[in-house]
Amino acid sequence: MTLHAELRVHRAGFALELDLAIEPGEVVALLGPNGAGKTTALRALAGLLPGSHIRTEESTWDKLPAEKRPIGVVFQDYLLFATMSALDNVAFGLRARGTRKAEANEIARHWLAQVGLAEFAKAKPRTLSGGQAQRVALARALATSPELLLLDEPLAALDASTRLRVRSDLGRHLQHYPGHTLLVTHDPLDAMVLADRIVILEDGRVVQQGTPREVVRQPRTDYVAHLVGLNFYRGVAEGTEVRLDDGGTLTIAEPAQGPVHVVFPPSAVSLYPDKPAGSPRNTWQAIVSGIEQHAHTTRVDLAGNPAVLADITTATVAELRLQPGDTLWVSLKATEIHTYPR
Amino acid sequence: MTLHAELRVHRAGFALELDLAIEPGEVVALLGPNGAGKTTALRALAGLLPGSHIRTEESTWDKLPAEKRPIGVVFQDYLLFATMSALDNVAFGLRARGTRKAEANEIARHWLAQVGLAEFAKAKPRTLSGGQAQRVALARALATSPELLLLDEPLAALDASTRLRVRSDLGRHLQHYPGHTLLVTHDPLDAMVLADRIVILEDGRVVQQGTPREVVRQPRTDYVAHLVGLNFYRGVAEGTEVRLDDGGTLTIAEPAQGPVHVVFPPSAVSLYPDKPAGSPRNTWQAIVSGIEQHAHTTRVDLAGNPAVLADITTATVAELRLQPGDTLWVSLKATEIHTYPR
Amino acid sequence: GSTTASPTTGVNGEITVFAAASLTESFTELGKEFEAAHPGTKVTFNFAGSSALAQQINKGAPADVFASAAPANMKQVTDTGAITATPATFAKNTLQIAVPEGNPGKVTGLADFAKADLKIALCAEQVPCGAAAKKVFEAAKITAAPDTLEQDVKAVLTKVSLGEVDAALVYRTDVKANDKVEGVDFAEADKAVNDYPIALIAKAPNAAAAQAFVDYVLSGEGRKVLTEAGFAAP
Amino acid sequence: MRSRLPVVLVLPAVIGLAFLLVPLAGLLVEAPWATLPAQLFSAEVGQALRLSLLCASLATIVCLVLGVPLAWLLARSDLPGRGLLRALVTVPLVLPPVVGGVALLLVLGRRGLVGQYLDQWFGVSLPFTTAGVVLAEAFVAMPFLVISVEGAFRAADPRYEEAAATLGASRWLTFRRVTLPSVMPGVVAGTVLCWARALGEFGATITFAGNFPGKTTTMPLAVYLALETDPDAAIVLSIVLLLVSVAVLAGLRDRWIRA
Amino acid sequence: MRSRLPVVLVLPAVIGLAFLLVPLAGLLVEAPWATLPAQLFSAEVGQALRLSLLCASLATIVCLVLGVPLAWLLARSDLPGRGLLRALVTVPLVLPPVVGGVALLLVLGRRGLVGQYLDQWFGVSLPFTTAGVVLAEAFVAMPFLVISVEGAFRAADPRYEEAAATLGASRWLTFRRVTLPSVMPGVVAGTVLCWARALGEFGATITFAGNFPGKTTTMPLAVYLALETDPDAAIVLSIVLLLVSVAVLAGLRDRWIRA
Ligand SMILES: Nc1ncnc2c1ncn2[C@@H]1O[C@H](COP(=O)(O)OP(=O)(O)OP(=O)(O)O)[C@@H](O)[C@H]1O
Ligand SMILES: Nc1ncnc2c1ncn2[C@@H]1O[C@H](COP(=O)(O)OP(=O)(O)OP(=O)(O)O)[C@@H](O)[C@H]1O
Ligand SMILES: [Mg+2]
Ligand SMILES: [Mg+2]
Repeated sequence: MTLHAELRVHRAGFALELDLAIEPGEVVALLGPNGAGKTTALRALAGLLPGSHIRTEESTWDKLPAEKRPIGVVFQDYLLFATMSALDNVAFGLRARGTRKAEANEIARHWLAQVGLAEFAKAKPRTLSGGQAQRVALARALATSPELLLLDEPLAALDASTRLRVRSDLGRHLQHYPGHTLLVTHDPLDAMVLADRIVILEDGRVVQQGTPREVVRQPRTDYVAHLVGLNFYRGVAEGTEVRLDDGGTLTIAEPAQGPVHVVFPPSAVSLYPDKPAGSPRNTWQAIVSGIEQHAHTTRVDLAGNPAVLADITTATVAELRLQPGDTLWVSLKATEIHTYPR
Repeated sequence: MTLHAELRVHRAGFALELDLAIEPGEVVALLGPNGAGKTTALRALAGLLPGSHIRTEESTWDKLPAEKRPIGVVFQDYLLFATMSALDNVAFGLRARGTRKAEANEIARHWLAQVGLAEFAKAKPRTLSGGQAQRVALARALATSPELLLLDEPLAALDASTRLRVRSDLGRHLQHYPGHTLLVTHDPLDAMVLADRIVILEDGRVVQQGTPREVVRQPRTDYVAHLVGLNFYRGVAEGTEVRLDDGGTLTIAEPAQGPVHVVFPPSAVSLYPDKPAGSPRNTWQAIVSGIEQHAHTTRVDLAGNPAVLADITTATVAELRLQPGDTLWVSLKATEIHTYPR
Repeated sequence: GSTTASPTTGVNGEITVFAAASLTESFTELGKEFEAAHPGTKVTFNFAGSSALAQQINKGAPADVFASAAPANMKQVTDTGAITATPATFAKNTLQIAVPEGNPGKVTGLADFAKADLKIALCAEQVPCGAAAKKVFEAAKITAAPDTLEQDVKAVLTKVSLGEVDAALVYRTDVKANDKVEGVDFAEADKAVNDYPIALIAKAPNAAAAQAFVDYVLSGEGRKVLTEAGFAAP
Repeated sequence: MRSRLPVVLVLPAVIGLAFLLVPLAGLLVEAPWATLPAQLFSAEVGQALRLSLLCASLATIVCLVLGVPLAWLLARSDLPGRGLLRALVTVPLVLPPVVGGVALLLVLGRRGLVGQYLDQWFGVSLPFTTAGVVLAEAFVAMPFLVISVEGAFRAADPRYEEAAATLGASRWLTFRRVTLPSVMPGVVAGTVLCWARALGEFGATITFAGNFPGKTTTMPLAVYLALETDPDAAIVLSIVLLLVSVAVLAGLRDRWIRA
Repeated sequence: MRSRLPVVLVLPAVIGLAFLLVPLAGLLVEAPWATLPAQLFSAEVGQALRLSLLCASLATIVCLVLGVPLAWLLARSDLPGRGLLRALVTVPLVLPPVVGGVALLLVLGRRGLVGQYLDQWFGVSLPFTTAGVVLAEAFVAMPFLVISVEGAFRAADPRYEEAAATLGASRWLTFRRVTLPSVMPGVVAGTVLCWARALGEFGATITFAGNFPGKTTTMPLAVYLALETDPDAAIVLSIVLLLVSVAVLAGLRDRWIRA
């Protein structure tokens, strides 16, 4: 019962061409920058835009209007019905599908409790905070146990601790969930935690797909590299030397040939005030262009040949007295560098 | 010209009591779980809710209606004017304050470019994607160079790479920005990168405040500990022994006395299939209750005495063949544990 | 001709009389007397403008009797065959000058209607009182300078009674019925006499009783009531 | 906490209010109050008033049942020629009511296009009955309802309807539970317009339904007749009608709106 | 991609449409078409038609200028007694138009409460003038505008106004640039109602402004007078009025709405 979807939407200045196959039980995450067409794809799947050909082994959905499709959708801006209470919002889908009132309310109450809003059953959407509203929308979509679950950034408005909890709750539910799930998100962590497969969309086209691990290890575009937090370059390898397209050369441990992608984590980079003498064969000078304090590390943005991001400990920052404009030596072990063919 | 605010808002079942002082040029981040009252506080500051006493050394704002206050607000759900183009939205505040049309458009165009939407100047909000809309809202609030800038989750809807860019752009702007800034956010990273001081709000009250570093190092509530990703306990110390309130005992390196908070990072935790023999004096048995794959590490949730979160490398996961339900030995160096008085 | 009303056998049941609005008072009175004279009958009136009544009858309204304020409206009904009987004139009305209480415009005769500084209201030519006014002016060789040509007498009277106009030409009966206006007689009034015709509807549901009502209106008793309201005898 | 109301808005608003209310005040001042109680408690006035309220309310119900779906169709469907349809729906507004009554007679009269069959087949005759009053009032008042409700439907965000569709709601359920509640203020406004217009309806009623006391004589018809015989009484009758409608509207509207 | 329209909505909508349109069709069928061209091109009809369009449009402008702020005040401000005010505003709807005309005369007539001073001080007299027609039409039509626009204001999300306030916009600017554009569909609906009602206005016009060809004889007055002598001609005149208004509405409305 694989679900095959061919989505074709054309708008002035924008075209979406996306082919998707989702296995039953599989969670596919659709990642992409703002305006890539993620919401558009989701609307086409939901039957809210023409231009989708969808079939499972049993049926095709092409002729089905939205309300006949076995789907559940969490919209990016919630779209809770303002005139109904939270409970009625959640029960709505069940009532629409013919469940009796008492039973629908029962199920709805269960789902509200699942998202931690049991005591808000009677609240009107207007009196809910942003995150509370988002959670009601999530409960509303899940309540009908749809065959295809479409989530447009379901966790975006949740606070960090609720997010952690809702994410793992959602993960647990999706694991036992027999249907197909498409998750639109900006957050690579959400995708990593929740999805079996990641599809990266840029400007309406798929630029990369694979398991979270593959995508994390072998990004194919700047956007993906950014997303997973890796230093990313294109270059041409000749044995253990890689000449980078944007300038600079790197020595690698495992020999390669021809056009390659080159990646390494910012944490593999070390910074020194003077030229280091040790083993790393990759050392070059760079100028600090930005410093950002993260929870447990400090990220330093360096302009050089090549430009590079480095994660260093706060102790090191203090020791080096880092300031934008400082010139430093960058050092990188060849064994930390990963290459793969373009 | 410190800005002093006393906010008092009472609603059925909810009361906000928040005193804030923001220095010129300072960025204060207001963090808190959903429904804590962050948006409410922001609305009171903006003059959209009664109950705020605000004074600077020069003036008090108590009698000023919203449109007379020198503020800029980015709302949680954008609230872009649907009938105006993106450019007109951004120029609106300038026009309202009397700037001539050509000049207002000029400045608006500059701000649209700043958020990377120069080519969307003529677009109507309905045709923008969620993240694009958010960025227009940001530009709209910044365009009037307000004295007090209020941001309600300005980065929530941005994709990871845009977020990085807009965050550092925003950071740069806020650095040179002479006014006071209040940033409401869920994302500890945003707060850490952008804010000089963090105020944690729970259920309408301040539960903790301090510089990002202080808050990260010495969380005072479960919510904050969660937020910054630390293992967090309450206990009573006697010398190098801490008896935890929820069960279990830990050995610490620096002796302490009396009620303390105890924290350590998940990365300080090591896991072994058998009882380890080495130096760490804290070892105990625990059962795996959850496993989450993150970008570069795996987070393991362990039930035991005490319960603990551990970050381990993917290699270790493979080696241990971890499954929920497995029993493992947890080990923790006493030097990694940080305590401070309650 | 005039008949004496006498209880006729077989006259009972309900009859519906379509009568001009200006007959409201007098016909309501007549209806009560008729019911008293013919026990077992009930008269229902439909008072509206004569032209509206003519339309209704032509469209098949369940009427027994039509009493019009002008021969023209009666003709609209006889033309379509809805009335086949020859209409009988049961009353006449003549014009009178109406002025507001106290006569602020100091109007004394028809000649004042040519003064430009006086506000003058007349009926429009399309309605009977307007047609009559035209005849009167032609007879008096006066070119009136009206400020407004109203669609019915009532509208004219409203303006007179509120003092919006200084003088108007209306029916004698209307002046009599309205205690906020005063009447001024003029010589040429009998140059334009308006007839009120009455007739039995061809398909009258209750023709016997209807004929009895028509007869009653034309009888001496009927005339008495009409004369009290200011109508002249035909 | 908001600033003072801007004079550029308040001034025309106050002038507008005065323009609507001062003439009413004029009526009140000039009315022969002494005769009011006698009129108020006279049997005919009571009858006419009851009939007016009944017919206007029934006509409003007819308009709601037929007009709200019509408004929805005009606002939401993609029928061809919607622009023309919409204009046609407003036409009964422009039609002088008496001509509207004539048109109704042409169609529903005993010899009318449709009416003759109603008469032959079912023995139903609408003109000159209370049902006829309701029809005439509904015909004249319905465009008001349709147009204001259509405006409200058009202003409502269609994405909520999409959300309902993805939850499996048919168009009808969506209409009933999502769209209609969200346009309630517009429906209330339209209903008020419709009811008030029906209550004041005169021309079409007297033409189509005649003027039979107790059956078709509503207050405006009574006012018309009173103008013939006693203009002061007509003013008093109008004031009675006004007071009753103000009481009903002031009483009901805020309740509806709150609900 | 949406499902078929639900019969439970389409059926009443179609019945409603038929109810409004079949009588008009009846008029068209019965009209003496042969006389139409003669009527259409007669000087008096042309004059009356021009006057009607002019007065209805001017009255609509008056209503917009005064009524939109009034609607905003009723919807947004927190005046005490708003409920009563709102009910009072609907009253001119209920008033039989002829009585409305009398009320206007009582206030603005030569001896009216206000009118006597207008006359004494400025030498302005409104009855029997084209300005009087405009006033009478505005008085009758304004409630339609006010009520539908108020419904639209009430349905608009007030948070956008808050957003505008935080950007430094005064209430007036907010009204002009944010609120008003967002309720445009409601304003258009109200304007259409108002214009159509003004175009068809008869009772108040003839009572307040009288009937003088070229000065105050609008089409409905011409229709009434024609009804007295020649009902067929009256129907033709009505049809002319209808066609013109349909043309104007069909032409304008979609343009406004798209804009
Ligand atoms: N109704 C519309 N009319 C015209 N263009 C539109 C419309 N909605 C979206 N677009 C355009 O289509 C493109 C894709 O938009 P979409 O909303 O699918 O992006 P997205 O990937 O969901 O972005 P985000 O992450 O910011 O939500 C964008 O360029 C957007 O401007
Ligand atoms: N208009 C309202 N009427 C009544 N209660 C409200 C209203 N708006 C918010 N609340 C309640 O006030 C509390 C605080 O809400 P607020 O919107 O300030 O939370 P928040 O901290 O911004 O949450 P989030 O992070 O989810 O946006 C919540 O309990 C909420 O349910
Ligand atoms: Mg999107
Ligand atoms: Mg909030």
